[in-house]
Order: sequence, then C-alpha cells, then structure tokens
Amino acid sequence: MAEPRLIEISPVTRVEGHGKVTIHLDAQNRVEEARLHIVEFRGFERFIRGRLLWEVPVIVQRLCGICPVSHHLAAAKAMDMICGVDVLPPTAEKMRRLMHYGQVMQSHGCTSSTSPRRTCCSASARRPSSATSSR
Amino acid sequence: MDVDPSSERNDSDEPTLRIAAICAAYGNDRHRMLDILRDVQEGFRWVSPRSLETVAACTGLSRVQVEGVASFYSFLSLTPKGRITIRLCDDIVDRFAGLAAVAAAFEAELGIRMGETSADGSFSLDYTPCIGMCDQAPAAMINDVVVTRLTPERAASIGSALRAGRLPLEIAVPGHAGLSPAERAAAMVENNIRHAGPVLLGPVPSDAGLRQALELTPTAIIDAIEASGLRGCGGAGFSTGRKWRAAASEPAERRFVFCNADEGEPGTFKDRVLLTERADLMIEGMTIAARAVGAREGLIYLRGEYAYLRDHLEAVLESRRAGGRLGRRIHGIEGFDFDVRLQLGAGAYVCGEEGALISSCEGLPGEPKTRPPYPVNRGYLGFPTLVNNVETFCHAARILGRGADWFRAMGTDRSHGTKLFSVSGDCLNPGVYELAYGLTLAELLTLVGGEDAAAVQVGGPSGTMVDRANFHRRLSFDDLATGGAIIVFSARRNILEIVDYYMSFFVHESCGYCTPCRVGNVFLHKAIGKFRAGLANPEDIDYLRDLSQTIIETSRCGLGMTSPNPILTTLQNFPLVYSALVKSSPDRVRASFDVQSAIEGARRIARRRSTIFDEDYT
Amino acid sequence: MNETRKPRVATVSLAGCFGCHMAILDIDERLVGLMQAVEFDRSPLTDLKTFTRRCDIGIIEGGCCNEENVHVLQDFRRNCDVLIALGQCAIMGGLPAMRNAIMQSDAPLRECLEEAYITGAYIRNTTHQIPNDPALPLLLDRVYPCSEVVEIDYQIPGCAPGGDIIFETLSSILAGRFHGFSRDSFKFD
Amino acid sequence: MSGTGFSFTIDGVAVAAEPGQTIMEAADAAGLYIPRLCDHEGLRHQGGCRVCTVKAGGRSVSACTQPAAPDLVVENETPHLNKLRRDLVEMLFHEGNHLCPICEASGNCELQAMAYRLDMTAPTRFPYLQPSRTLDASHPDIALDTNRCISCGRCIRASQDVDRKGVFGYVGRGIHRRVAVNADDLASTDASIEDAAIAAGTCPVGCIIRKRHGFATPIGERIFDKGPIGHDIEDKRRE
Repeated sequence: MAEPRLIEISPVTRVEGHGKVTIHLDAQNRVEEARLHIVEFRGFERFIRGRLLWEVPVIVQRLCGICPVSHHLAAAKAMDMICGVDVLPPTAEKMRRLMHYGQVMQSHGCTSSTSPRRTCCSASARRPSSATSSR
Repeated sequence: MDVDPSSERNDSDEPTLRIAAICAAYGNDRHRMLDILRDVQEGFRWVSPRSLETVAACTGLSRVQVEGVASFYSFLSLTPKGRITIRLCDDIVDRFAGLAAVAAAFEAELGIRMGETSADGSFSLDYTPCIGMCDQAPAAMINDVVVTRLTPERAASIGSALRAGRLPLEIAVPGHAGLSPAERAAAMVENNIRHAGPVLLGPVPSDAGLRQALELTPTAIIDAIEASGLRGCGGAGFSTGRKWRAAASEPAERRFVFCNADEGEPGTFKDRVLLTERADLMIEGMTIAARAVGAREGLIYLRGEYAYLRDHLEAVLESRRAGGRLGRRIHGIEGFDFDVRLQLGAGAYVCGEEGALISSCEGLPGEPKTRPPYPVNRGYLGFPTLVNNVETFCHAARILGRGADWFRAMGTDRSHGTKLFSVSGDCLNPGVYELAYGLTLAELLTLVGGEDAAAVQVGGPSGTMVDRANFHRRLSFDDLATGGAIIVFSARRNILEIVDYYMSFFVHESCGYCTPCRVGNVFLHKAIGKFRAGLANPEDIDYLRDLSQTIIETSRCGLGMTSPNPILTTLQNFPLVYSALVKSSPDRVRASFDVQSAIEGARRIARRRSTIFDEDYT
Repeated sequence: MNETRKPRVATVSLAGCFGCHMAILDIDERLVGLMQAVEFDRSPLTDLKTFTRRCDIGIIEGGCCNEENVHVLQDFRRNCDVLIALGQCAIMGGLPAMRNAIMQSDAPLRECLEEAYITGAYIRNTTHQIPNDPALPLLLDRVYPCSEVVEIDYQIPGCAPGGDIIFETLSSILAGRFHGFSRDSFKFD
Repeated sequence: MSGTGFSFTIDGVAVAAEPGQTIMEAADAAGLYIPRLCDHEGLRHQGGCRVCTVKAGGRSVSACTQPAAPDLVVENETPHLNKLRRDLVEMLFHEGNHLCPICEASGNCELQAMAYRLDMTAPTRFPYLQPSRTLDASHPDIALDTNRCISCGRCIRASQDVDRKGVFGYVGRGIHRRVAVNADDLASTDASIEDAAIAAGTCPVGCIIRKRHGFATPIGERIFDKGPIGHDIEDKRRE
C-alpha cells in the first residue's frame, strides 16, 4: 500500500503568471484531486483602476509576453463597449486582424526553439485575466 | 471667540468679513501674507479653503499661491486644529530627557493620540522640532506659551488644568498679570546664564555704542567693525565688516537692516537669552548698522517658537522710540530716521537662511533666493538688505562702545572677541556660556560638567559630531566652527539614533525646491534606517559617502550643503558604529533584503507559515 | 570565460510575463550561432528545473513578487558568476510593481487579492476565499527589483529589450569586452 | 562681439557672452549643450533640478542661473559632473512613478531622454518612493498624473508669466511639495489646451496629458527617436 502522494508539474506552459499543477494521490494511487496554481499573482484588475482609459490596452499587453496582442485587443474591445463604438471602421478591423495574425506568425513561424507554441492564454483573453481559482 | 471652523457659509458671512478685516489690517499687502495667515490660524484654528479664497481676493493673488504659503509653514494648518494646540519638542535632547513618558501622559490626560485633534476641536497634540529650550528639556509649546522641565506628572496636571479651562499663560506663569512683559518672559523660560563674559552677558551700559557711533562717519563705523575682526555669529562666519561695506556701497534709494532671530539650529538658544536680556543692545547694534549702511527701515525676524517674546520686544522698541533712540531724528540728528518692525516666523528651519528669511518677509514660502545676486546687493523687495544674527548686532554695538582693539584683543588671530555657546544634553550645567574663541572642547566640557562625554555635536545637526579623541580641538572658525550649539552626549547614547533623528529633521525641514536636498535626504534617512535595522551591506557605507557628496555639491543652499554632515562626521569620527552593523554576504546575496518582513503580510492573510523560508515548516 | 569549454547560460522568468524570453528568441537567425557558442543549462528553453553545474551567465527576467522568486533568484546568484537583469521588470519591478503604489490604499496586496478573487464583477468563486494552498508561494509585501535582493552585474533595459541589444550585449559579455551601451542603442519602453 | 561683450571658456572652447547672460544662455547660443530639465525656452530660470550643475571657477553652480563672467573657466562635459547629473536624474525617477513602458510621453519625455544621454543603466542603489496621488482627469481635454511630476515648475512659470492665469502652483514643503491647481480640480480652473502651460513641450514628462492624443506618434518618429536630447542645440555648432 503506497503512501498518499503529491505529484507536482511545474511550470505549466501556455499561461502567464506562471502556473503549476499538483495532483493528489490517495493511498491506492488513485487521483483524489488535481489543482492548478497560478504562482505569480499580479493584480492587474485592481491596479489599473484609477489609470487613464487609453493606457489600459498598453498596460494589459504586459499580462503575457507571448500573446500581448490578444490582451491588447481584448482591452481595445472593452474600450469600444465603454465608448459606445459598436461598428468598427474597416481600417481598424483590418489593423486588429493584421496585428493578431502577426502574433500568431511570431508565435509559430519563426521561433525555432524546441517545441512549437500555440498562442497561449489568448483563450483566456475574453475571460478576466485573473488567475483561475485553485480549489 | 471661535467660530466652528467647519461651517462655511456664503461670501458676506461673518468669518469672511473677519478674514477680510485681517487682510485690511495689513493693508491687503501680499508681502504681509505670513502675518495675515498667522492671524487667520490664530482666529479660526485653520486656514480653510474658504479663507484661502478670501485672502487671495483681498491680496490680489491666486488661491494656489496663498495655499502655497499656508502649506509651507508647520504652524499654519490646512486642517482644523484644536483651540489649544500643544506642540511637544521632539529634539534628540528632549527624547533623551524623557519625552516619551511626557507624551504618553498628555495623551492619557487629553484622550487623543499624538498628531490628532480632539473631536470637539478643543485640543491638538503634535510634535515639533527644536523650540530652543534644550537647556530645560523636555519642553513644549501650548499655543504661544512655553512650558519647560516637563515630567509625566506635570504634563498630567497641565492637561487637566487646560481641560478645566485655565488659560495656557496662567498655567505657565501663575500670577502673570502683575508682571511686565520682560519679567513674564524671564519667568516663563529660565535664562540659565552660566558664564558671563566681558562683551555681552556681563554689565553693559545703557548707551552701549550708538552715541559713540554717531560721532563717526558711516565709513568709519564700518572700518571699526572690520578692524575688530567681528564675524557672523549665526554659524557662517562671514566678515561682518565686509558685509556692511557691501550693503553700504550698493546704490539704492531704500536699504534694509534685518535681524535674523530665527535661531532654528537644534541645540541653539543663545539668541533666546540675548532677546530676553539684551534686546536693547541688539537694537542699538541694528541702529548702528542702519547708520553705517544708510538704511531707514529695519526688521527683526523672530522665530514662531519665540512668540512668547513678542510683547517684550515690542515694549523695548517702544521705549527706545520714546527715548529718541529709534524712529525719527535719532539722538536729535536730522535726517537719521530708522525704525524696526517685528516679523514673526511660523515654524520653518530653512528661514534661518538669509534668502529664505527674505522670501518669508515678502509673504512667500520660505524658499532661499537664487544667488547671485546676494542679499546685500538685491534682497528684500529687490533692495540691498543687510542680514545679521542677533549676537552679531550685539557685538557690533559693544565694539562701537568700547573700541575695535578692545574686542580684537580677545579670542584668536582669526576668531576675534567672545562667543555665546548654548550647551545642552548630558552635562551638569546646561545653559549659555560667553567665552573667548579658541578654547578647547575639553576645557568647555570641564566648565559645563560634561567631562565624561563620549561625543559632542558642535554646531547642531549641520555641524560636527566630535569624538573623545578630538576634544583637544579648539572652538573657533578655523577649527570647530559653531553658531553656538554644543550638545553633549554620554557613552550610553546611541550614535545612530542621534544621526537618524537629525536626518529626519533635515527631511522635515527641507524646503523641497531642489532635487538633491528634497529627494537625496530622504534616501540618506532610509539608509540610516537600514543600518539601524541591521540590514546594511558593506558597500552601503560607500553609498552613504557617495550620495552625501552628490547632495553637498549640487544643493542650492546651506541646508542641503550641510544636511549630510550628521552622517559624514560620524562616519569619520565613529567608523566602528557603522562597520559593526554591516553584514557582508560572500555569495553576493544581499543580507539587506529582509524576506521575513517581506512575507509577514502574506503570512497573516494566509494564516500559515512559509514552506521555503520557515525552517520548522513540517 | 575560459575557451576550453562552451560557456554555460542559465535563464529564468520570475515575476515577468515571459516577454523577455521571447525577446531572446527575437535574435532570429543569429540564435543558431549563439546555440553553438553556448550551452543552455537551467532554463525554460531547456525545461531543466535545477542547475546541473555552475553557470557562467544567469539571465533573469522579472523582479520578485513572491517568496519563490526570492529563493530562485538567490539560487541563481549562488550558481552563476555573472547575473544579467533583462528587461524593466528585473531592473525596476516593471508593470507588476504597479501594485506597490495603489491610489488610496494602505493594504495594496489585500485589495489586489480581493479584487481578483472575491469582489471582482465577473468572479465565480464559490469558496469566497482567497486561494491559500501550501503549494502557493507567499506573496511579498511589494514587488522588488532584482538588485534589491541580490547583486546584479549587468542590466539590459527595455520592455521587452530588442533582439539586437540582447545579442550584442550577450556576445560582448561572453567575449569579456562589454563596456556599456552606446547612447542610442537602448530604450526603457 | 559688441563693445560690452566678453568671452569665457567651456571645456576649453571659447564662448562669447553679453553682460547679464547666464552660462547656459551663452552656451546655448554657441551650440554647447548643458543638460537641464527645469530650464525652458522663454521662461524664468528656476535652478531647481540642478541637472545643469557645472564647475565655474572651481565651484559647482547651476549653469541656468549663474551669470557668465569674463575669462571664467567652466567645466561641463566631465565624468564627475555627468555622474552628479545621473544621480539627480535617478533621484527624480525614484521620487515618482516613472513606468516608461506604459507612459504615452515615452520617446518625447525629457527625463527619459536625459537618462539615455547620461547612460542611466547601472543597477540602482536608490529606494523607490512610489507616490500614489489620485489622477485629475476632470478637465474635458487635459489629464494630470502628478505621480510623474518632477517638480520642475515649468507649467507654473508658463501659466504665471505667459498665460497670466496662475493655474498651477507649488503646495507643501520638502518631499511633500507638489504641483497643485488653483481650485479643487483642473476643470474648475480656467485652464485650456491653448495655454502655454499646457502646450506640448512645456511639461517635460507625462504629467500634463492631452486627452485623445496618447500613443498617436509611432515609435521611431517621436522627438528623441531622432536624436539624443540636446542635439538641436549641438547641431547649431556643426553648421
């Protein structure tokens, strides 16, 4: 009978604010619980409060160095809603797509490091950028 | 008499009219801004936004300009203060003399903490830097009244008397009604004259030099002053004769003679004694200077902490006018008119600097002027202004009375005459000593009963911390120069606690005009905090020297040029104090980074110990 | 650097956004030459989590926002001859340091945690608690630049620094002839 | 040189000057750049930032206020003086919140450009004071982030002497001294974007901000992308 064990997988890629996963095994080596921990908590949600509106897209780029454009665009869309812009001028639409494709290219095409990268945490760009809560 | 400060009604309401009346009393003159705001503070216990607008309207300034002055001086407040404002002197001498217990007693008695104002607006409790009572510490100001030699018991009794409605003056000087202003001043604060010398504190004839001076030409007066070798007694030591000659030679239709009675250097109270006992002699010296430089207008800049001397000085001025020695046709000489006005400061050490003093008199924040031009060329309102220390004017009068050679014969070959030393701290006889220049520190310590001293701060915080091995050095301009402050520390005092306080003093008193002093002193103070917390690395000692050098070399006035002295002189004379505290880190990991205190907050939020830095984490 | 063996380089991303590591990849084709000249030891690029041997150069991205960052940074200092602080976060705290000075807040850390986990408008946190797990390193009272925690030898400014300045600085340090940046070659933004 | 003119030297170079001219005025005219932050074209000399410290006749003085004098020997471009200037610029960086990556003034900011010119890249020894003053975005066209203010007073002097409005003023003492507006907030003053005090270039940093103009100039076309601070003055000599 094995002792209850804890497996730690760290760091987890594809998410900024580095993360790690802990898997809790019971005495029979069965997974009792798995947790995702975001270790580098930042607090963007709080410290952008009180800043100037047009600074936010520039601030949130620093949420993730791999997908700054995603966060920039998410903030830009949020500003559109705040400023009541529901129809985007065509040029702006094209620029945003161009920027995003640029990022995808940069993330996939020219990096020759060991493993190809998918644009990370862009999936999380729509959701608030806070860390997933770990139980 | 007080209106509830928080009630703000419309323009023609009663407070606005009264504030307008205050401005009108000073001719709506924006140069009298400090007097106006002092009266507003006294009348309403704060300078409210409404008052700012009213004063601005009356004096033709913008609201933010008035706010600039109101927010500069620590005795003026932009938030409501109590009708009774108690300011405890928190100088290092008071701390060593038991300030903490006295503060606790006041807090207990008045039911408020230091820095707070009671809800009903009756009391405010605060700290304030040196109020010039170091020889009878711990001391405090209750509004304009001074109480000294405080003990917790006395503090409690003062507090309860105040709560019972007794007036501060009644508490400080019981039976004051029957006393003259001079007697009241002497009763409120002891003079502690320990050693009278031949020039100032010994017997002085009533006509001490003015009559003799009036028999000379102005140039001859200046020659006499220059021949006597008299140098400025405020601490700078500039040749008084050369200063008078420069002021006299500058062509202008108006010239001013200012007496610098700011005496803000902690540990200095000799001017307090001269103002109390030799006011006549000082004004005589000012009148002689006016004769020499051709000035018709004079001013005494009295520090706000010495407001208790105001009535006494006004009385002396009045008696001189009555005696024909001040005002019009002095000593019956046609065309020789000279009168003196009293200007009270409001709590700003930097106003001891000539340019800042002049700015303050012009109704501006007390910021030093750009130099050149120097005050003797272009000073108050742009006119040549001679600014000398209280003691300097007293010496000048005696020199004209007894002759330059009599004065020159005393002291040393480059520091002539006598000097008033204000001695305080760990010694048997704190007080004022008038001695000839040139005596050694050891000789002085024997006189004052401080032989077992381990360190002496000569010249206050901007001076030099001298160790026992240097007690042989002489008190003169070319060795241990001092404006008069001699603060004695025994072996049980902590040198870095003293340095920490003095740096906090300079941070509190910097005017903020120039970067090195405004910001650099804050960094020096924080660095001393790291040393005291045992978080300093060896290279932090070089950092202290390097940063001090930058501040001294780029600062715009004397404050910034001397503010690093507490650190530099203790580094030189007490090197072990610093080197014993530094932690070297062979693996170049900074010992100064205190991870335990950095994670303390998170430990409390998470209510658990650190898995990395708490060894006993199971 | 003695020529007998390839210099060993270690890198780590502390309280950063991994942008500076991506900037290292912006060296583009010159990366090939660099890879032949050096050996990467502990680094996210090699996914080695501990030092195999003492390294010549340690490249640090990000300041310290939690106790693990401090521990790792001290570990780097002890295992590398030269430490390079790469990017504004490592040099002066960068964006994460914005939490140090929050307007009208005397408990910035607590307010950030509460906003992110409890009071935020979109939060679905049934526990109504700030996550608190032994695996989570304790957060520091504020974000510290690297030079406050350990002695740093070189700093490459930028957010993120350009590929060129990283390559030129790294090459000149490796060749032992780095004498500072030319005036127009570095930026703080 | 006119009759009353005279000459003195800066780093060995002869510089012509008129009576009443300061060292900096003469140097500017001669195309010799002396670093400065609080001095500004057309405004009174303040001598507050001390970045223009030079050695004149062996004494360290602020070049913007020190009058030139015949045969005065002035040192300007020396390692020691540039070290003092770098310390002062670093003090200003650490007194406020200067986060270049998110600041719209980046590239046009004189404080940043001065840090570039003085090579402020070594690990810092100074602590950060991290003020957290509330932003004033009340005015429809102008925002004030006084956390980036370096207390140079250029806006105060411009508003006082050029606009004659007195919108800005110094309030407080020592490290608490800051620039305040002449009312409860900027919207309650008569400030307008036509004011000299608000004009681009008066505020050297990202404190006085024109709304809706942020990040408009692409990187590469900003003022100091084209050359280090002071190159406009130095170019005068090269002609």
